[in-house]
Amino acid sequence: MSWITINLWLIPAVPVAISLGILSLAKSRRKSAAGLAVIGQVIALVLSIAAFLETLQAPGFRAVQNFTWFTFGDTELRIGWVLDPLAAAMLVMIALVGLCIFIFSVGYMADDKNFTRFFAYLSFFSGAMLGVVIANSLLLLFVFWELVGLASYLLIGFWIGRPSAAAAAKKAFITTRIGDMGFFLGILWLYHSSGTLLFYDDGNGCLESAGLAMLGASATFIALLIFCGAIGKSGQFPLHVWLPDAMEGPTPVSALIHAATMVAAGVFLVARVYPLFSFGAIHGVTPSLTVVVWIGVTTALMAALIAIAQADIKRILAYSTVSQLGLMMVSLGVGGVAAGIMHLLAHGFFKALLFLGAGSVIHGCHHEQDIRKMGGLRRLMPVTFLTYAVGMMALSGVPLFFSGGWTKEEILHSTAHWPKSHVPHYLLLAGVVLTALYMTRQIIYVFFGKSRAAFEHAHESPSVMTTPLVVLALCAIVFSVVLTPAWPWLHGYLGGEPAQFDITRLIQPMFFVSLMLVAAGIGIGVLLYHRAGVQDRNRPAETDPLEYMQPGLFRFLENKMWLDELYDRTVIAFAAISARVSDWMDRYVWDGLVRALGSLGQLFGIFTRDVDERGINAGVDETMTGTRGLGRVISSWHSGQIQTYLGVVAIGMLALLLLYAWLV
Amino acid sequence: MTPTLQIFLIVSAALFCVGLLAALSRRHAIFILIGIEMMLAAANLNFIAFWRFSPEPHQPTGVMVAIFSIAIAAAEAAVGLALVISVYRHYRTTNVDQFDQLKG
Amino acid sequence: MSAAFVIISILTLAAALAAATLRKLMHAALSFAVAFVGLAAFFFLLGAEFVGLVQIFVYIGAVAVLIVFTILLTRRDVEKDRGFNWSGVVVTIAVFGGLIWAIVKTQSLSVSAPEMPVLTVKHIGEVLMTGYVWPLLCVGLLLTAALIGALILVMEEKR
Amino acid sequence: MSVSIDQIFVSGKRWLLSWLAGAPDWLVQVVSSLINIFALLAVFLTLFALMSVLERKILGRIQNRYGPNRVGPFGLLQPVADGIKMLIKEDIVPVRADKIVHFLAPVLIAATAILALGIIPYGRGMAPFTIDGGILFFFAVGSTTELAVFMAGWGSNNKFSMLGAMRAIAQMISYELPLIITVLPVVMIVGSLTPDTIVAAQDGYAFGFVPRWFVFTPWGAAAFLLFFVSGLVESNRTPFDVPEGESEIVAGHMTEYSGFKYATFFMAEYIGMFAITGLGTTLFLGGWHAPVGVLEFLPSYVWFFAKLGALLFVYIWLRGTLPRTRVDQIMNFAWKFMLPMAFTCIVAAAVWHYAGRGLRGWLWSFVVIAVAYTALSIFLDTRKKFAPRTYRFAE
Repeated sequence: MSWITINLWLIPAVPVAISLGILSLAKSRRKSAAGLAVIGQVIALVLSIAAFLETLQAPGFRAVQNFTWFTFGDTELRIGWVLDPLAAAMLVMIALVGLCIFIFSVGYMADDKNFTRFFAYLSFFSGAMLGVVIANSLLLLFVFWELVGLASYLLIGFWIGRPSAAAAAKKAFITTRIGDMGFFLGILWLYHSSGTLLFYDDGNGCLESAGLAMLGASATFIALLIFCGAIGKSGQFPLHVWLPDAMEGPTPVSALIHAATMVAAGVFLVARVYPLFSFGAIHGVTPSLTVVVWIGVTTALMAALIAIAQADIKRILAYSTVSQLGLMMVSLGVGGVAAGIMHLLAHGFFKALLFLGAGSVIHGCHHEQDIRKMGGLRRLMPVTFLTYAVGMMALSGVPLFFSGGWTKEEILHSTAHWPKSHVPHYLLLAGVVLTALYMTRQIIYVFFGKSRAAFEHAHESPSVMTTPLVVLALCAIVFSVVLTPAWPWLHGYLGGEPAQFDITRLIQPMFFVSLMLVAAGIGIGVLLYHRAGVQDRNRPAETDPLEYMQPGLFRFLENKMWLDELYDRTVIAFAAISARVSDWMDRYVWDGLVRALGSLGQLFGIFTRDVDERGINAGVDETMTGTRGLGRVISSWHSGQIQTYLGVVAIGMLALLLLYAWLV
Repeated sequence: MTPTLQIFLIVSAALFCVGLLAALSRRHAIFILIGIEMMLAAANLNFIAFWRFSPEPHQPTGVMVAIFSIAIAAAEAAVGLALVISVYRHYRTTNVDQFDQLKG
Repeated sequence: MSAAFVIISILTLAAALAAATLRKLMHAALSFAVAFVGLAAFFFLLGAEFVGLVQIFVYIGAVAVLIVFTILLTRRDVEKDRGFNWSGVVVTIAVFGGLIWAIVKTQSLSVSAPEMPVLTVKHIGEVLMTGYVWPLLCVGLLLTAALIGALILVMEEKR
Repeated sequence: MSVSIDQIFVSGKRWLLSWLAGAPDWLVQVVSSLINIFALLAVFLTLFALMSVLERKILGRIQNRYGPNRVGPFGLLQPVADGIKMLIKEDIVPVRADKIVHFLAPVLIAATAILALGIIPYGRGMAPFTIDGGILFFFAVGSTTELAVFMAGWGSNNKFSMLGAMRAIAQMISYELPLIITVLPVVMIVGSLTPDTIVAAQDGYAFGFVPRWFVFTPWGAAAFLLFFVSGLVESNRTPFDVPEGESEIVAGHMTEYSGFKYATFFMAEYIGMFAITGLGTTLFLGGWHAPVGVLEFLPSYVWFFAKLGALLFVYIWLRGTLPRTRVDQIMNFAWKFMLPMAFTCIVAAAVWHYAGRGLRGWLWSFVVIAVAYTALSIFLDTRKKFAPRTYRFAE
């Protein structure tokens, strides 16, 4: 047990403490607020790296630190924190990306009047997120999970002035709450059946053989309930609707929370409690995992399709996030845990990069978000363009140089060997094409061609914003070093076995397949959109080529497959009706009862009043007059004459003296 | 004749009574404070005397008490005089007969 | 010791009486100071040098000066002659009689001082810092509080 | 031989006392203290006379003119002439004055000033009165001066006197705190209130040549400077001579005094100055110790008076150099700078002690002092904020 493993709690504690500090600052102390937040993040990063180095010392390293939180009766509730490769890798990624985003937002939020509050929330979020990662107890994890949700709520609704932002915040909160309800039920069930919520407790944790054995068949249901939480948080299929709306928040928030870290928390959760999912697996397949796979596939494909038809630069990225998360889920479901987490990490980097790039674009275009109005920004903001291109290629999975490519290839690998069915595999291949397609569309719209709306005055962002972009771009590229099949170091690190170098494994059939797919996607994109926004023959400039070809389909996708409307018709309508019913009940049934009781009370009151006035008051009045007289007498003694008082004291002393003398 | 404890006590009693006189019979607030200080001092004299005449004078309990009471008397004088000044600012007099109402 | 005792006691009591009865407030205050010098002399006589010095230091250096300052600040009606409360005299004489009676009555008081080693400041300091450290701290707190209180009472507020 | 010279006064007194061998004990005591008192008065009244004329001459030099040079050789007999003049002047007492107080004030002030001299060791074994807790005695007596000044101001029923007295008392009280608190570190380090012990504690040389005087330690140096400034204020010298600022209030609390009473005030002031400087010498400058080992053959009292003279010269020098400060400046300086620095000195002394009184301690305490000083000098705001008067608990 080295220092860092014992004091792991410092990593989340520092940013949270700092955020409280910032909240206590005056609104005008902008510089100190930003400085504090960044410093906190730096500290967190340093500690995380220390923890990471700690985990390198042995393959499959795991350090657990448990303690009793409180005791009721004879049962005691224990929580703690765990440091293992999974946690360590997440820690470093979150802290690093967080740092970049903090610095970026110093520039992005420069002229916001609630600057300090923003940074307070931001570091609060980062603290909570780091807490989620290191928690070694499902309960503790849930607590941080909810804190993360709170932070996300606060930050989505950061610009309270806009009704849309408020609505989006509410939507996000409630939607995730639905998932968390399932999660909480899962926790209860788990505690009920295994008696512990600790993950690792030298043999007795709920993820270790003994604990699992206690669960037996219920493991599946528990796993599914917990998976509900994951669905809610990382926007999987039925509950994904909040994520695109969450883009109402400031762009750095979208980058940090709704791309890099929080939405990935669901994936992380599944990976964390993976033993619950894979318990009792017949060569790698359990019912719960199957559910995970199918939900993942659906999400991935659906989101990718919707993304094609979106016009808001951030919404496109949001949907791509959703689909990438689906991809990770699939990978987890088919047993490629390491692959999923690797993609999660890589995705953290390049998606944060893309969002920040989008932020920089929006900043440059004075908060215009519609890609159809942009264009030709390539010349105006070169740095943003280059970094954005890197992000785009990483996302669409161009192999060999970009981290995304390798991880995606790994995932495809693992899906290919899923014994149950090959449909997910093929669907994912289609997803890859779509990803490349919509990214190409976006980048062409934004950066190529000649600018449509008047954005000649669009400017490159200040260095405080571009530097993080460059850093993240480098991460997105350099990160791929540890991902290649030639030297799958990260894979080994996460899986707990050492990795050996073997160049021959670099090139495999899957490599060419994904290469072709990406090439296809980009090619189609270029074909479709190279003249986009340019006045084509009998196609007005602002209409999308796809829209021109397939209006119905485009409408369908553009409106997110009418899912929101569907929910409006079904869930919300039901809620509204039940509300109305209960309102009626309240108004007419219960209210009547209450009124009846009330009138009874009134009658009684009238009766007692008479008793009072006739009987009791008279007696009391007598007493009062007596007391008043007495009071008048006594108060006349209190003349306020100090010397009189002193004299009385002296006389009293004399009396005591005489008493003494008489007694002795 | 060497003075016994009794004589010291008598002196301090006299001092005490002089203080009491000042406190009881003078109208000026400051006189009352002076009187109180004198009474305290008389008490100190008692402490010291009892310490000196006690069977084991090597442990200076009485001295300690005297020191502390001197410190406290100093605090009391400071606050008292401050009160006199602010009362004077209010009533434009320091005659204690006229400080007989609480509302200011 | 006796001659010194007689002189000092006469001086002290006379000064105290003057302080209690003099018409002019300033003279009263000054004779108050004298009385306290006499008291300090008593302490010297009883071998409590330190207390005597502290007595002079605090009463002459601080309290007397405070009193004269107060007299100065409330000068407007200092010189006015004001009545003398004779009932107080009666009470005082009664108390004095009672005290004297009690003192004389108790036989155990007529003892003479035992031999004792001179009480050094070092010793006092040690005792103060070991056995009486809590009272010391409390007194420090009390003095601070008194200081602040007095300041606030007479403070000139800045607008 | 040098020893006999060193102890010449002590042995002389012993010789005088040997005349009444066999006399009752109290008589011997009385006589010996009388001898001490006479010696003190003789020495210091001469010193006072000398000082008064030297001051005028040095001031003259500083202001580029001859000082008094008519009476006697180099005007050395000037003080005698002044004394005679003072004696034969009429003693005016204002009609409205409070006669008794007016008369008592100079007596009291002179008495206290001379009393304070009593505890300073002027040479090896040459402290007139050795009280356990002599330092406390010094300050106890010194604090009585304020009362005397007040009596002077009040007694001579005159607004200039009153104002002067008020100013004098205000600044005396304010600077008494730093004065006493700067003495505390020495007392802490030595562990005694007896001047002899304090001097004895400064015996010997570090590295064989640096005397172990407290002024050579960082805290000691800082404390000495603070002490010196407070001493200046306590003896109402320029630049802190607002109480008798001729240009504002005629002569402060001495306005209504003339003739010999005035002379008494004058003397008392100088003697108070001697007392303060003597205490400073005792506490920080190693008392009667020689600065260099080889010069120890010179008798101890010579060294003491040499140091005293040096300090007095600095007093005169300052008076010739510096202008007068404003009252509020003096007060601000006392409460916002002197007091915190004095407390810092205590801390620094503690650090010095616990870091082993060596070079390490030296460095650490220096760091403490330096930090506190820079902090104060950066964050201090001594500007006077003028505002209308309102009271919270009155009117």
